[in-house]
Amino acid sequence: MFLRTAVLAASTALLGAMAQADVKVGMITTLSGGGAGLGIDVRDGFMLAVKQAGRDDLEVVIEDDQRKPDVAVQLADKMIQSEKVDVLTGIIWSNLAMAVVPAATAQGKFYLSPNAGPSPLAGKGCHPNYFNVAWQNDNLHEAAGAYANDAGLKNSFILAPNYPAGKDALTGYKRMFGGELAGELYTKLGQTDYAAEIAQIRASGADSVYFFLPGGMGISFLKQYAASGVDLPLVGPAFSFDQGILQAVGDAALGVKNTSQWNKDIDNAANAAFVETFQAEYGRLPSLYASQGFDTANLLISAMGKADVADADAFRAALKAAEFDSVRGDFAFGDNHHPIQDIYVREVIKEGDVFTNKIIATGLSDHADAYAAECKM
Amino acid sequence: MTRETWTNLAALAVLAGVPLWAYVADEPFIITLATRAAIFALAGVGLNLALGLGGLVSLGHAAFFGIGGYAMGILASHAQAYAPLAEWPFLIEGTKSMPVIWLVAVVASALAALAIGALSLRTSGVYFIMITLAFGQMIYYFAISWPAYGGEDGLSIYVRNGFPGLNTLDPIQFFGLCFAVLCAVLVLMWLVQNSAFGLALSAARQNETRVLSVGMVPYRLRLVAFVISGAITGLAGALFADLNRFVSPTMLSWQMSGEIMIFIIIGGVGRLFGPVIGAMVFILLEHTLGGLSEFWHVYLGALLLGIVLFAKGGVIGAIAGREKAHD
Amino acid sequence: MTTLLFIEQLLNGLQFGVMLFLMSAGLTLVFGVMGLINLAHGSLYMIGAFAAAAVAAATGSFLLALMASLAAAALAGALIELTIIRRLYDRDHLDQVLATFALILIFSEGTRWLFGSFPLFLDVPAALSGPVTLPGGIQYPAYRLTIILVGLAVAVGMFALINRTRVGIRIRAGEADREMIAALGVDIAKLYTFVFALGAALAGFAGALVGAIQSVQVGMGEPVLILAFVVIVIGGIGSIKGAFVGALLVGLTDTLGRFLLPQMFALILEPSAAVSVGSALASMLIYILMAGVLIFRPRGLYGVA
Amino acid sequence: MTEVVLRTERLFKSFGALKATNGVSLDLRKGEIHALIGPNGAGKSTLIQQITGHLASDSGAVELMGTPLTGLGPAQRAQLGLGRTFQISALAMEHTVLQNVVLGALGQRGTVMRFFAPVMKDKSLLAAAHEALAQVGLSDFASTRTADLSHGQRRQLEVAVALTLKPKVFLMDEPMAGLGLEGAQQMIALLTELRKAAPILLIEHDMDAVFALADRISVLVYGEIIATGTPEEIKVNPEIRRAYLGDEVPA
Repeated sequence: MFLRTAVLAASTALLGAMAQADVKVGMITTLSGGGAGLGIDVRDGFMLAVKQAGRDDLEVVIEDDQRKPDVAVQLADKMIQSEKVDVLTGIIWSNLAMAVVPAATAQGKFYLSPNAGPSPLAGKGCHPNYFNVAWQNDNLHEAAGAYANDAGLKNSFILAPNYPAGKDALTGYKRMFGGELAGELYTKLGQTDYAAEIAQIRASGADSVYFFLPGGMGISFLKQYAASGVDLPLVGPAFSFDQGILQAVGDAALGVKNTSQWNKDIDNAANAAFVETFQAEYGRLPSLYASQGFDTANLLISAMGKADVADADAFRAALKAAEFDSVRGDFAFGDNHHPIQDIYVREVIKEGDVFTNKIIATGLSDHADAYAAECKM
Repeated sequence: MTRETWTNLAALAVLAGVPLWAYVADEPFIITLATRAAIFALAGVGLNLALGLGGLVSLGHAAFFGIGGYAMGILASHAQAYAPLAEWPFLIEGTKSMPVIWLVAVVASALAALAIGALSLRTSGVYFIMITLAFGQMIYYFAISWPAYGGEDGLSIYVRNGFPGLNTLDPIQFFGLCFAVLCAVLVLMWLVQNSAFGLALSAARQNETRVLSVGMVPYRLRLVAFVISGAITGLAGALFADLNRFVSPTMLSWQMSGEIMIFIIIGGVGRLFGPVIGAMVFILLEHTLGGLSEFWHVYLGALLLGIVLFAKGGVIGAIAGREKAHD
Repeated sequence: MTTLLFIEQLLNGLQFGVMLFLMSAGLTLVFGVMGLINLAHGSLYMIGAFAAAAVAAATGSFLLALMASLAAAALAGALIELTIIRRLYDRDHLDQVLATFALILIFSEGTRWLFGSFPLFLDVPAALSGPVTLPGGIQYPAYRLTIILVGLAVAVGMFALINRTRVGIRIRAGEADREMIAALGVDIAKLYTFVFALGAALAGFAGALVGAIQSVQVGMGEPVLILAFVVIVIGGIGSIKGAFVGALLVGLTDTLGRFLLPQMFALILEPSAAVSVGSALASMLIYILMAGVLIFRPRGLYGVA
Repeated sequence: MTEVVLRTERLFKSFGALKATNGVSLDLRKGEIHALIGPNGAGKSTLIQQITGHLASDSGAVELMGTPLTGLGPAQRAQLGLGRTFQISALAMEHTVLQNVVLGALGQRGTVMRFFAPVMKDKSLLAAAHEALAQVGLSDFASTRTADLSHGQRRQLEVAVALTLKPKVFLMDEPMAGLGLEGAQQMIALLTELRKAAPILLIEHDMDAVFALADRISVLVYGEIIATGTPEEIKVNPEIRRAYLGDEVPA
């Protein structure tokens, strides 16, 4: 009996939906294995916005890519071929995005990136149907370089893992940083012991350290750096100071400056509501990734209000307009469909028992990325 | 015909039939899944020569799978960018032609297998397992940190490579191609199993002293088996990269080696069709269990454990019973 | 490059090596006595770290956390030995590899299920949190120095256990001839459970020690596991002494390689290329070391021919 | 003087302080069975392994038909004509009896790197294999799985495989071990035939068989040959009676 009712309800819903221009979203994100925390945050942020919008003409299909590029490609094929989605989103990692996005946009689907922003997709490989709602990969690093100048730092030691995003990161920092480099190091991806690097930092005579070590690598580095007795000021991008991992770093992160386009204390109504409802819904503080997922969904919903997804040109224009209340405050797309936004400098503080971030300055205002000029679109 | 033969034919019929049905029913994704199964099966058939017939437990076959993938990625990316691979000592152009890519993939992975095998086969047993694993890791880290071909980001190919007379972008045609390659390799493996070489290789697995005392060198037999095995897995890698139109170091990771081994164990070790059935079951599990729970690896692990502990012959063993002696 | 920096890097290599020894001692012991190759050893390392993090969070005591890591890993070890591993002793290596690979899947996702997807917090005890000044003016983290000392103490303890105690005699007898010790009236099943739990406890202990300066997260065990494999292949499988020498060799090679190679390439290449090539080569260096050892000694440095 | 087929020249081999082979020189002549006897631990197996190349000698030389074998591995020595049977059966147990013998024939032909032609349909290999099986009396068991053979049949199969190699010399390590009376009789009859094909260096504990078969006997004690002679000479040698044979010698 129950089953029959459910089927009936489903078919009614289907009928109802078919009357309107339905938008089907395929979310491919990392929900199992290493790095699942990021995907879960993006998904939760996205689904919170979907729930708040309460639209029954928006359907989201979610699949786990296990952080494997080949799985992500298969899922994209599945979503395009079998689920017939209109919009794809959700990918966390640049290498997965590089595997999925070009083929998806070439097949006429829209792709909204809630996290990864590899430089080829911002420059020569840009596409009208690709919108990045987070940042271009270099952005936060550029802001860190700019902040280092403002803070009067003259001689930085910089390090990142030896992989493309790591190289982009240090390139981004160097693009803005006006001082000297006391040293530049590339570590092994997934490395967990940084004693050798810290020894070199100590010996280098630098006046500051910039590092890009996402996930567990950053946790390890911060703890080991704090224990080493080297007390040069540390600067990093938000990825190593996110809500999800700060608790695992503990006191070692206190006072460290990091750059981010979002923080929970950004003062606008959308953000305040977001932080409050996210906590109420999931019982934890939202992270940077959750905010990006939330914005991505709201961007999509704003476009749905203005155009029919079947009319690709109109829908694209509606997306480009980006008329939604971003939790970051001002948000606009540049010509290459990447954000133009403020990037802030945050400091890690302790609120009661919880480690979190506080904005202390603006690193770059209305910042666009360095690859926009290469984009012919 | 034996029950095993019937099982094998049934497996081929299912593998070919499902995508045909999907084609009629307009479910292109099912075709993609079947293609994935066929390619994984091919990789497993390659490993099975070393593992099943030769008794060489290689935990580094992802290296050859990945090298095959990179052969495709590198050649196609150069062709895509109209930039030659090398201009000196003579001009080498990239290519988008599958037959050429396959040849390069086979040769490159065979050479890698020759180098890795020559060193690793000096050892045996558990040393061999660990050394192949370590060599696999070495190539993995090389691929991640070498910037020329995308490092960890990998390489994307925007259009699938071409095969004379076929539209490879059409899922069913590309499936047909992969299926044909799989069948051709299966025939080849069947011949090898029953050849002089196959007899000697399998005797070397059972009793090394015996083979030595009839004047054959087990090391040489194993090295040849390892090279052929690596070459076939490399060919599968090239196809896999073409299926995804993408290659990255993930194809080289040690978990990939473990998965290829899982195909064999699910189907049945040393059986010609073991990897074929194993890969089909694996794909099926991945998509049914994966849909049930985020934590589907727990169930996969439990299932695998059950097969290893209680159903040693895998699926074929359960259906066809103990392997009978060849004659 | 100063001498001080070089000495500090030597210490770092030593500390890394000692840590690897804790990990590989159990692995090599289990192989030596039971002939079992255990891929799930890395999971036991992870279990130790998670147990320590959970207990440290609940009690605030690092010492209790360490004890919890020993207990949890030993318990998990004994549990899987009794239920699963003992069925594998008579199987071939292929079955062992697959079954323990399956255990990794179960342990990793099971841990994520219990503890969630985010890394846990585990910090060094306050007393050891800062640097100490060594003779010659080297500033070195007190905790790392402690790891070196604790690791060396464990190494000495292992040698004493194997060479000076009744259990050790049985373990050595078991390595030589399984049937013989059964004939001596030793309960071989209990001995095996003990050895496996001991190896597990060592791995869990290493996980907790290292977890305090690294990140306690799912999947932390596998990279270390592969390094431990390299260590015992170099040292000779089954040899505790080999594991010790191999661990120090790998620890020093890796640390000094990361430090020196980019600088060496800087002499012949332009800086960014040198960093890139040097780092790429450094990440492969220990595997090259392993290949080199095997060319001359296919059974490792202290392996039995 | 009859032609010498196999000769060892002052072979030495030590394991640590233990001198397992201590200056052994012996020869094997055309058409003869030369038995090597001695107490357990005398170094018989070590010596055989040095001859076959499984163990490298510390010093000394092995010559086959005047060709020195120094530096050659067991496979190469087998190809040159050393046919060996093992104390503990060394057979491919999952293969059929016929497959084991074909493997030998294949080794003799030296064309193992053939990947496509079905080996079990090769007429000349099959002919050689069946001939060897007939010689040892295993023709009826050609398609039996080797693991299903009785102990004695496995011994016979070992000999059959050695036969397919068309060896210049047989090296037999305790072919009678574990055989019943009847089996031993059959084996003695078989070896008597075999010596016509190639001389046999026989290691055996069964003294009845040794004295029934051997043309010459060498006694190995602590890695040294203390005497070589005809069965009659050995029987009456008082030193040997005391040192080794005791009352085992048939009167």
